[in-house]
Amino acid sequence: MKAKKKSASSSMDDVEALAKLLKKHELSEIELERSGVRIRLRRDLGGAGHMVEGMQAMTLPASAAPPAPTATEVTDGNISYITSPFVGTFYRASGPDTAPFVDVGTRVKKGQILCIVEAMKLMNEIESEVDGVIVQILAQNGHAVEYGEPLYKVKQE
Amino acid sequence: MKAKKKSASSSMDDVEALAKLLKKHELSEIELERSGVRIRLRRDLGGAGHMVEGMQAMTLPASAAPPAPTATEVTDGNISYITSPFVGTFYRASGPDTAPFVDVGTRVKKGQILCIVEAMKLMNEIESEVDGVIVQILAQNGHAVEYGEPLYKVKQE
Amino acid sequence: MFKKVLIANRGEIALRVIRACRELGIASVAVHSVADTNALHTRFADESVCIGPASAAQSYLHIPAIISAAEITGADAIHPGYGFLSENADFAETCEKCGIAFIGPTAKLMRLMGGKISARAAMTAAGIPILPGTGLLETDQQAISAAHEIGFPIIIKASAGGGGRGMKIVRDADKLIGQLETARAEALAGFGSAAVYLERYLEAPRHIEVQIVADTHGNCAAVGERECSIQRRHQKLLEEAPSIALSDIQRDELRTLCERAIAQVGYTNVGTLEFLLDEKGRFYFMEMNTRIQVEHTVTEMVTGLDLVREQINLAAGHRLSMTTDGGRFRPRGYAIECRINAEDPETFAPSPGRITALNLPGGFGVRVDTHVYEGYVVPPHYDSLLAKLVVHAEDRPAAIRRMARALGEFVIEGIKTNLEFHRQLVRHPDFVSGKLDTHFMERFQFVKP
Amino acid sequence: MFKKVLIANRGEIALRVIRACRELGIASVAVHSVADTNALHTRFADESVCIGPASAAQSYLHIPAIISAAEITGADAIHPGYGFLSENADFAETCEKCGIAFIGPTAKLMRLMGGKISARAAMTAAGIPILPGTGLLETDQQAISAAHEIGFPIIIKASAGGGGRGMKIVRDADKLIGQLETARAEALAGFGSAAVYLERYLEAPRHIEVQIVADTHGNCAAVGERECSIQRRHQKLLEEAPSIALSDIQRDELRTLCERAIAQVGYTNVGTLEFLLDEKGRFYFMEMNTRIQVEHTVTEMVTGLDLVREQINLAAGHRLSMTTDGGRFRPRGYAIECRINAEDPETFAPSPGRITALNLPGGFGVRVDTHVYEGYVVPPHYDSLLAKLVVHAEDRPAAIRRMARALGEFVIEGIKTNLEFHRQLVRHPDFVSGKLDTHFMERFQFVKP
Repeated sequence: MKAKKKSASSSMDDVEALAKLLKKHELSEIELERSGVRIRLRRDLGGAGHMVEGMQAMTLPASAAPPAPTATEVTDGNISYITSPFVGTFYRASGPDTAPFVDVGTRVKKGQILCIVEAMKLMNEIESEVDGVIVQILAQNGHAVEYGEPLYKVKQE
Repeated sequence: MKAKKKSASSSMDDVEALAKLLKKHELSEIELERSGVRIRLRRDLGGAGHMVEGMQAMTLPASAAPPAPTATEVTDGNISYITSPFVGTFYRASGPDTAPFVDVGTRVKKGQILCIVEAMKLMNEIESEVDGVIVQILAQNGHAVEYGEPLYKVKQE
Repeated sequence: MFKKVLIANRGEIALRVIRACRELGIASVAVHSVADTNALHTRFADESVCIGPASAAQSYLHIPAIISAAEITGADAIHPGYGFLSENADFAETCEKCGIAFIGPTAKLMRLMGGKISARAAMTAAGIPILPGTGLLETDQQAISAAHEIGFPIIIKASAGGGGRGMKIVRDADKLIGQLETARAEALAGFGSAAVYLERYLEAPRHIEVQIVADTHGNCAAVGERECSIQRRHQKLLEEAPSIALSDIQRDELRTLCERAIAQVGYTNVGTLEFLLDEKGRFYFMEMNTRIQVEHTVTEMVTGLDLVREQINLAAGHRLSMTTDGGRFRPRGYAIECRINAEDPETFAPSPGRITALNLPGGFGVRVDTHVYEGYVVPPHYDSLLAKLVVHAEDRPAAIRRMARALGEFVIEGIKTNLEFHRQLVRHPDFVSGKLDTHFMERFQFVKP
Repeated sequence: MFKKVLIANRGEIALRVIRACRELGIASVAVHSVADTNALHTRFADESVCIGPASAAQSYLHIPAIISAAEITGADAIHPGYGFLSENADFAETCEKCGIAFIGPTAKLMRLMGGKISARAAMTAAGIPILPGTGLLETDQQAISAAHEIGFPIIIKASAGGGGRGMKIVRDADKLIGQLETARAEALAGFGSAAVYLERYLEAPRHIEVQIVADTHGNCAAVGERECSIQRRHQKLLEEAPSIALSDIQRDELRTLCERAIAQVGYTNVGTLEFLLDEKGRFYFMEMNTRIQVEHTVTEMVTGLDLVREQINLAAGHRLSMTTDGGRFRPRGYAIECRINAEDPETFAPSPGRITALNLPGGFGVRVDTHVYEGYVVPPHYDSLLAKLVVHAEDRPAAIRRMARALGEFVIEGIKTNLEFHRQLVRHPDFVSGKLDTHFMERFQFVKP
């Protein structure tokens, strides 16, 4: 659901009211703009997405596929995600006895090595695409990662 | 469909009104802009209704089923439809050499015989349910009619 | 051959008949109620006629409307499907009188074999065993001598009872008189009549039925048995062919017995003889269905015989397309059918409504007979059958694995269905090992996922 | 037996393999590109791994990503499906090196039988005839003596040509030298090289192929032929089994020939030997496919053999589950497959996009293998196959009627498909009467409805 509003005061109430309407009328989307009076409603008559969810619920009990951004993706102003360009195993350090390349709070430069993704015995060094601070580490050391799987959340500077 | 708006303050009410319209008319989208008077409606032609049409197009080359109102139905203030309560053959007169019971322009009373629908060699007399004037004869003499098929359009008086 | 067949039915069986007509080059006429205007059988037939309001009594059961629809469309035959008018001899007779072929046996044969009492008498005369029992009992002495003749265990049934109520099982001769008194008292209190009768009690009977095809030239064939022991309140839920309870020798004996009996009564068209099979391998005739059955599909899968096509051909006077070949007729592989219903899997309450998402299973050995589609609204007026999921494989274990796989990829959303019930059923140890009897469902516990 | 199989493919064949794994009790891993995140194979497997962007080169053809996906999920075998990496011997070799079983023949056998020239040499050595022809011609005298050895009509082909371009048919010895000169001149002008060669010209050949299954213990079986003459630019559109062009004697001869050749080269797993059959009933080996084929379904329908299950079992070292029984092996009934593609039926241009409405055919004798669902978006990146519609019936006329019926109830809306093309194809007099050859599609005229 998208809800664009300008005035901050009543926005939460409106969101709830809109959410109720959405459910009540089985809509798939409501868009509302106050100043220019812009209203947009959507109701999906198909159900494809719903089915796919159903299939997943029945056939993929635990290992639901994570979202797969195709590249480093900026979602909010200054937040970037570093994603895996390979299928492989994620390592935060160059060896079992070595310190991790980066940690939460580490300030990184574009081109700086963040981690290793091992694929077919090859150690692929993954570099940061931006300057910034690591705010979250999204993959687990020694665990498998898919193509496009987010590894680090970086606040750009 | 037209959607008019009176004031910007009542946008929440409008949302609900529009949502009802959306559902009622099976639209998939309504977009409304106040200042430049911008209205946008969307209706997904996908989904079930469309498929059924598709099936019909492929499998019912000529004999598309007519709409089947379940009883005498008032659609517009003083217009009534007299529908067939039987599957059978529609006759406008009691015999081949007899004048039709009614014609376009005939003033009829409630209970007056309008036609015969023959089913299994039985002649069923169909009576008018209303007082009024025959404005249109919708079935063809000697032809088959389904249950619920409109026979006469009557302007009530 | 017929030029145009009207199908006096709805749902998947109406589609089944339309499909057979298409493949035979026969035009089809669908009749439908107002509630079924958007149903696939309405859309899919060459012609369709609205015959009445949603109520079945005023549409699919309304003989004049159906005959009239046949007359205005010029249909020269009517296929009744199953349920509705399919076992109504008066309807068959009306068709005959109106010069429309009824795709089924004659009205006379329907009356003879459709009635439980007359059918049992006819089958007994033809040498088919029925479950030993008595008429209404007048005296205790009568009961005692009858019970000894029947053999224990016996069951005392209230004449006015039914559905399992007012029944007493007696395993021991000593207890007979006491139980008889209790049964009479309970029957009087419960149903207002103390009349009771005795029958041999079967501890764990299987429901085995035999598919019959017979032409009007004196040829008939029993083309194989079905195992339908998994029932809830006499409602079949899952059917198999063949039955693993039968050896090939028993299979041949049963077939010969049925063919002789069918020939003796001069039965024609398709039909099913229903039996109980006790733990000692003895068969007892219960009743005959003088129509195509829901579960005819499993027989089709293991015989390769198109039973609905055969049925139409037979009604048109054709000779049987096959014989059981002097006993050398054998099923090929193994088939299972699951009835997928719109119902709550716990309460069994019907669940009409809109199907918001649908994925049908597919691939090798999988057959789906259904009238539903994504967006279809299941009407509340008729039975809850949504689809028949049928699988075929080389043996029973492979068929069970295939059914489990197919059930796993079957998705119906928006309404409640018994899909999960079936998923659990085909994993149940007793089902997998084939330990089936008509009490199976009393032991089966559905687990809410 | 394998514990977990990774399927290095997408679409209906990925689902086909997942289904076989399910029925064998083997866990399945789907790999998918970003474009296939919502694809059924992704959703339907026990696990799924995103291996790359939409481009096939960077995902389904990207060997390191697939091997890596197998390693991180612990898959002990890879099924390559058809297309993509299925005939890539380097991929099979990489799997072998990484200790992952490749479900197919060894890399060595793939190289031998996958290469056209080496396969022809191996088959010739094994006594299988190939189409008579020459190498590149040096002199006119060479051409004249070769032509007389081959026999007329012959075809002159430009070495650098292809796809029907630069070809001359010579029916008469007198015309050979003149046509040879013209062909050389055209070849030089068209392709920059005057090099040409000769081959026997077949006026109306049929494409007949034989399904092979072979274990690693020295047993092999040719389980029946398929007729695949209906092709457009070497793209098969409709396949049948068996071929009505073969008598049972020819069928047995062909089977014996194939089994002997396969045994001689020591081939393992499943494969297909492709032949041309001329008007005089002579077979000419063309090439071998060392993988499962799209049209394996029709062989499954008439043999009852689950070829993908067999393939997995064979790769795991199992023995063949069946033999051709000293020549007594016969197909049961008749099967037809139509390939339903997302394409314009006139221009054959692909038609990706959202499927807004879908109704799959069903009922007796109908099999659907598809990965599409209502709301599915057909991506533009891969091949256009949407579904394989397969029917089975007792004989070819019944199978054709069943296919026509099933095509009639198949609805796909939102994108263009070749459904209407197939509806017209199965009504075509030459198709119905079985007058098929590889030029059929040049004579077939699609009529816009």
